Amino acid sequence: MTDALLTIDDVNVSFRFSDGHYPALNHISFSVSQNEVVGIVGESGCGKSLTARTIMGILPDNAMLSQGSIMFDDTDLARLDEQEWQAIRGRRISMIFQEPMTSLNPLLTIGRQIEEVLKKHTKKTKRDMKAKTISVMNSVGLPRAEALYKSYPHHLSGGMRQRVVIAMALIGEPDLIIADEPTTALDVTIQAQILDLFKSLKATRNMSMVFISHDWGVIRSVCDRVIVMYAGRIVEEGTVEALLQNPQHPYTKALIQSIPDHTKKGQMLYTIPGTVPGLKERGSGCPFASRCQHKQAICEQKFPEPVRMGEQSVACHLYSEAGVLE
Amino acid sequence: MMTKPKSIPLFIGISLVVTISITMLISFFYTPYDPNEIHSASRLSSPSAEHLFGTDNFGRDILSRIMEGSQTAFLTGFSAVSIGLTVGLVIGACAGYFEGWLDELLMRFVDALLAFPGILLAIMLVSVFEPGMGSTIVALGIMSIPTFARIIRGSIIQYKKFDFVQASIAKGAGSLRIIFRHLLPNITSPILVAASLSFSGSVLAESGLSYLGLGVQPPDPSWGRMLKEAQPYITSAPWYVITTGLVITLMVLGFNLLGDGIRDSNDNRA
Amino acid sequence: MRYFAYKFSSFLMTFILVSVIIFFVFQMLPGNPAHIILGLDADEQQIRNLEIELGLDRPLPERYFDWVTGIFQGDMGESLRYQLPVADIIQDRLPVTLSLTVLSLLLTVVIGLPLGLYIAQKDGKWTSIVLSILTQLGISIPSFWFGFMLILLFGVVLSLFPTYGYVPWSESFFGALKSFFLPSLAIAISNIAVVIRYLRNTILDQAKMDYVRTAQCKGLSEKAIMYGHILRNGLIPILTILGLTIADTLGGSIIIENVFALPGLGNLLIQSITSRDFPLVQTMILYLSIIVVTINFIVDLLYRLVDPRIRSKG
Amino acid sequence: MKLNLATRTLTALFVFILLTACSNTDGQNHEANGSNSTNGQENNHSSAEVSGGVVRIAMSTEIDNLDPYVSAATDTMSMMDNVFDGLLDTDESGQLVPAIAEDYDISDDGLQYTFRLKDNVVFHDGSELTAEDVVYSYEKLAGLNGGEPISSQFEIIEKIETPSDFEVIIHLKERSSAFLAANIRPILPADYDNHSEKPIGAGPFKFESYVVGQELKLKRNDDYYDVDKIPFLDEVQFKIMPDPESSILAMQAGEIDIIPGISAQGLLQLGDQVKTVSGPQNMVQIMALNNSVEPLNQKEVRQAINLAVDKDMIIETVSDGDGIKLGSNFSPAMDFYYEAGLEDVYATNIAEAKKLMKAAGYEDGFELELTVPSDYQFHVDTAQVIVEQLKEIDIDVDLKLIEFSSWLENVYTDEQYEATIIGFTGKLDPYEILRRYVTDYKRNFINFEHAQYDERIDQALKATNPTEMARMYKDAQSILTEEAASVFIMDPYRTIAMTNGLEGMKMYPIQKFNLEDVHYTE
Repeated sequence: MTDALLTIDDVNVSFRFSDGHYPALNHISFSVSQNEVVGIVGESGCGKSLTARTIMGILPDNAMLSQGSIMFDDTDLARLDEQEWQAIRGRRISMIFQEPMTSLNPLLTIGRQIEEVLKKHTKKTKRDMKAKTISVMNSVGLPRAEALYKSYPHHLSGGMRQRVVIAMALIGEPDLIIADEPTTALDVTIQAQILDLFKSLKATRNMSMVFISHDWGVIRSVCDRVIVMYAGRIVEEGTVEALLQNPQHPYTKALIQSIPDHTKKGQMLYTIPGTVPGLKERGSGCPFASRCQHKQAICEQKFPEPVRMGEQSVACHLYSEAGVLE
Repeated sequence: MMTKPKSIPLFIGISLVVTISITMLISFFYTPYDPNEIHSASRLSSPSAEHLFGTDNFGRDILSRIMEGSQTAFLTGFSAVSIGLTVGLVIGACAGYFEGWLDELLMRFVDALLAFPGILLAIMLVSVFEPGMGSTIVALGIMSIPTFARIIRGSIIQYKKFDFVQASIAKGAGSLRIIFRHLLPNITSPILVAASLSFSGSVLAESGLSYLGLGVQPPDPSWGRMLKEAQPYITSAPWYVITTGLVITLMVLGFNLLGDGIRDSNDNRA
Repeated sequence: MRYFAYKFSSFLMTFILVSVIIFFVFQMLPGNPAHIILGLDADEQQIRNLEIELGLDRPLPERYFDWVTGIFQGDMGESLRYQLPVADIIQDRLPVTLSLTVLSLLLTVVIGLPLGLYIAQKDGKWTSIVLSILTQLGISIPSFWFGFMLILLFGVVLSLFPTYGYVPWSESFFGALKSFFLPSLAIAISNIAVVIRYLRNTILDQAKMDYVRTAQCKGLSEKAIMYGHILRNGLIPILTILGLTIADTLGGSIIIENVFALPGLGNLLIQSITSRDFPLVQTMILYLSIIVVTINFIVDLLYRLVDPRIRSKG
Repeated sequence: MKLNLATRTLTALFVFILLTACSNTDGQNHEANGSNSTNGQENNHSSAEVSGGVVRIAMSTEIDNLDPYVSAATDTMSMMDNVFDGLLDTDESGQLVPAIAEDYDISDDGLQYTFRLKDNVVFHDGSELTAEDVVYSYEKLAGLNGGEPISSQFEIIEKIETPSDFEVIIHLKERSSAFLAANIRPILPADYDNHSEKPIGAGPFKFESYVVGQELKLKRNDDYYDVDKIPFLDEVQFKIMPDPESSILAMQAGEIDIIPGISAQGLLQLGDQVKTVSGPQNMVQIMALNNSVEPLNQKEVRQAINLAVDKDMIIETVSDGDGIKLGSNFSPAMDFYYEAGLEDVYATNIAEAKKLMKAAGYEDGFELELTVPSDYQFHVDTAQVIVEQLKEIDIDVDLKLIEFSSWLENVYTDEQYEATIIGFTGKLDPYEILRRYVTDYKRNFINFEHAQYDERIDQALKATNPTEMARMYKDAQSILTEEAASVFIMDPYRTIAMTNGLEGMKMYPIQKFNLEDVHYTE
């Protein structure tokens, strides 16, 4: 993995509450190569968005990165100060959010909001900036870009707004885009259009992306590799095909089992019993143990080391015991 | 789980309100001196062990008068809030529940009340009824109608959309029943907050009116009136002005912090 | 255009409603202005003559009609007590009240906004508690009592400011500023507290909004986010507060003028009510209400300027 | 009518001066040496008099109208008195002295008054003052020109003759000893009626400018006819300051030179920065008892109340000791007519009061409603003391404050009250003062009925010599006391504070700021 653009190594993030610190991300390690799209899946509360925010350096005030490194093109993001961060955000790494309705400033014109990225990171003339903005708006499929340039967010539909957010993320020509559930809040037909946009972007722009979703369908259509997270830990990782066809971790299996699918028409949709444990309820063992059908004694005491299995790696005591060499 | 420091303002508010309430209750049975007893020999004496807050221009004990004045403050505050709440409730509930032209009409009326700066409205109303405690209460009550009406209307419109209300409407329950059984119980806490804030607002406005000589009149004791009487002695007997005003401030502060605290703890729960 | 037509008609409605209320409310007041003017020893004939002279004997609706039509023609009638045109008297008093209002509003903005902004960026647990108590204190202090305290401190102990009356602007700019400073501060204190509170709350609320995260992800500096994004959104609730503040300030000046012996409208108003100088009182209250309504209208316009969402609703 | 709501204590008495429609009245006090000043009259002319300078005077009430025939406010008249002169004027002792008139005669039947005018009097606009102007002025006052009479004192004028440019003969319809004092009313230039905006008189000061609610400026009249009395001062500024506290602070700051009514508290604050002139002001503050309601219609009850009210204590607490105790409706300021000794008839005696109450059948006391105009802090304060004092004889006083406007209607006009507190302002004519208790007088709101009293007043009016007149008026005062018509409380002092370096301010039994003699010393 020497051509990795982004390498996250053993990152811990914890939240500070009045009664102590609680880890929210534990020993997160993964990498994203040039021109690779890595998906992150998991139920809500598993730390997907927090991972994204860690990479962007926009952790909430009461959260902190307590350990690990985030190597991005030879720079350790974890060690940057705020000003150095600002030079990277928008320019080298940008982010797309889940909520297109609220992630735009309601009082500023679309054009101005997109252009702001250029204003911050380039020294282009006003006219050049506008031209570039309009061309990017066109490229993300915004119609009548000239007119839209002067409109306000409330004039636009959700899908259009998400295109604006995408244009904002693209205009700085970043090396890495982090998309946090970019289609979740949209209705199905719009979702499909946006996914198509991502696919075409991937094809034309050669960019790397971290794509967060809880929807396997979305992951399958966009991602090369996928990481399954549960309660702040990576439980399984591998290519999309491998995981979908041959999930190893009981959690991954359960997730895939609960995908709605036309072949299961008429059956009860499978749901995983129980809920993700809260921050303060997590012990030292495997967090999934309480919901796992294969729970063993050790599961409650110790989190297993990940085990490589061909195209994928799994962190589960089932497999460390099964004799696969550690 | 509420973190401790956050509840400090609420705690201070409750302490102030409780302290002043207790003082008010005590004043019914005991004051250090007869609040009206005149001692021409000890006029305008400064605070001492004998007279903790000093004496006024009649040689009356200021502490005793302040204690007695708390009765007026509570009475005006409480009555004004009751009037404002009752009328505001009727207007707000009708407007919010029935909406349509009735809503439009009632809200125009509320808006017209708001077209006058608060104290101006009170001055107008008080002069119509002759200055005195009764007219002060009525004026302050009318002044606080808009707040209650708006809050109640807003909450009712909001809660009306909920299924449990829609269900009772569908079941054909009477409007009154729906308003009282289903809607009002759900908006007690915003009403409580508004009541607390409007209580402190009334106390403040009463003191202002009485200071102008338009509010509570002797022999009814009133803090604002005391300040009016203290004004000529501001330099020769500054304690008179200082203690009286301080008590008004603390009482208003107490109810403001209380109202705010209730609101905050509600927000935290939500 | 439809917006303006609607606004204008509602403005007119308010005017008529308010003028009717004011007129008839004051006619209900007990007390005969003629007798008050003539004093204790006046005999009935004298009183009767003065009533006729002042036009107090004519039927109410007629007097109302005359008053309102007069106002539209710029004639507000004559004061019963001063025997001078109401317009002249108000004109004499207006500069004081206006100066008070403008200066205290200025103080509110100049002190309240930067302080609120500064404090909003210090988001510590203890800051917020201390601040919440301090601002509540500012809101709870009766303005007239605060005025007394200012007089005691700055006028008597430190002798820095005059504590009564005023110097006209035309006479000495700094003299006028000095004479209006304490009373304006007394009025402004609660508004400053309100502005700080609201500004801080809205800024903290806005800072949690998604668009702020978006801006962060563009690489904008905290400053750029604060001034380019948050403040703009925070301005809307602040506008409402400032609108209310102006009405409050006008009301506050009624009391404060009495504390600092300023010959303004508020001072005049109280005196005119006790002397039953109806034409003066009615017109003044109408004046003040129109100012309030007009300010609400201006605030409305400002909303439209700041918030495109309202603008497009038309 | 100016009823400011800013708190006031002593200055309140300036406000009640406004209660009267007009204060300049007739009188015949040839010998009255009324203006005794407790602190000693400012008559010290030893230090060098300096001509010129500006004097700034704080006035607590607003000017109601600059036109002297329209104005009803005593304060306004006091200020404008410097602009206008009448045929006669009053000196500090209340004696009438010639002003515009050179001298005058009264016919033996008392019906014909002949005034000879000075021939060098000019108005401020430069025109000469002649008999024509006097006729114009008096016809206006008397309503002889077709208008309503402005002053009832002039209504007895039958006709006015002008034998020459500088001689006026006034014929009265009936004999009245009260007419002479009426001649202090200002003489105005004929056919000029813009006094409300630019008043023109013939007085020692000229009108300069007026800003409503703020300031009245007068300038010295260098062409004043009485060369000896041309003022020293260049300019006088009356500053309207309704709040007594602010005028004191202003004086402290050197922004004010004279405060005409200052409280003891205020003096304490100013310390030796100022000197004062003070004395009774010919005002009568009373607790009026409605003689026609139960149980106040009983003399014993009224006497008991009189015995229970400790006037000294009221003077001490309400007026800071600055006031003179009264026993009847008359102030010692008008010494010539004043019956001394009455103030001690009802020395406080609770035991005696209780005895009287018992005799009247009110051993257990009763409830008494005391209605007080809320606009006057001075009366409200007095009422608060009286409430406490009457508790001693078990009278439960129900204090009821109403606005002065309602007071005029309910109490003064409709007589719907039991007891009230009010102040009657100074008049030069005892008749004007004592007439209030005459049975058929319209404004006898106390409902005092006493045939002998009515007779005495009538005799006084018809009296031909001053001593006899005074005796009748003194008798009348005694009757009021004996009958305990009301509780006559005090005449609060007027204290004038002046900055050091100013001299020449005099006190009069009517409110008058005579600034002719006021001057700076070196």
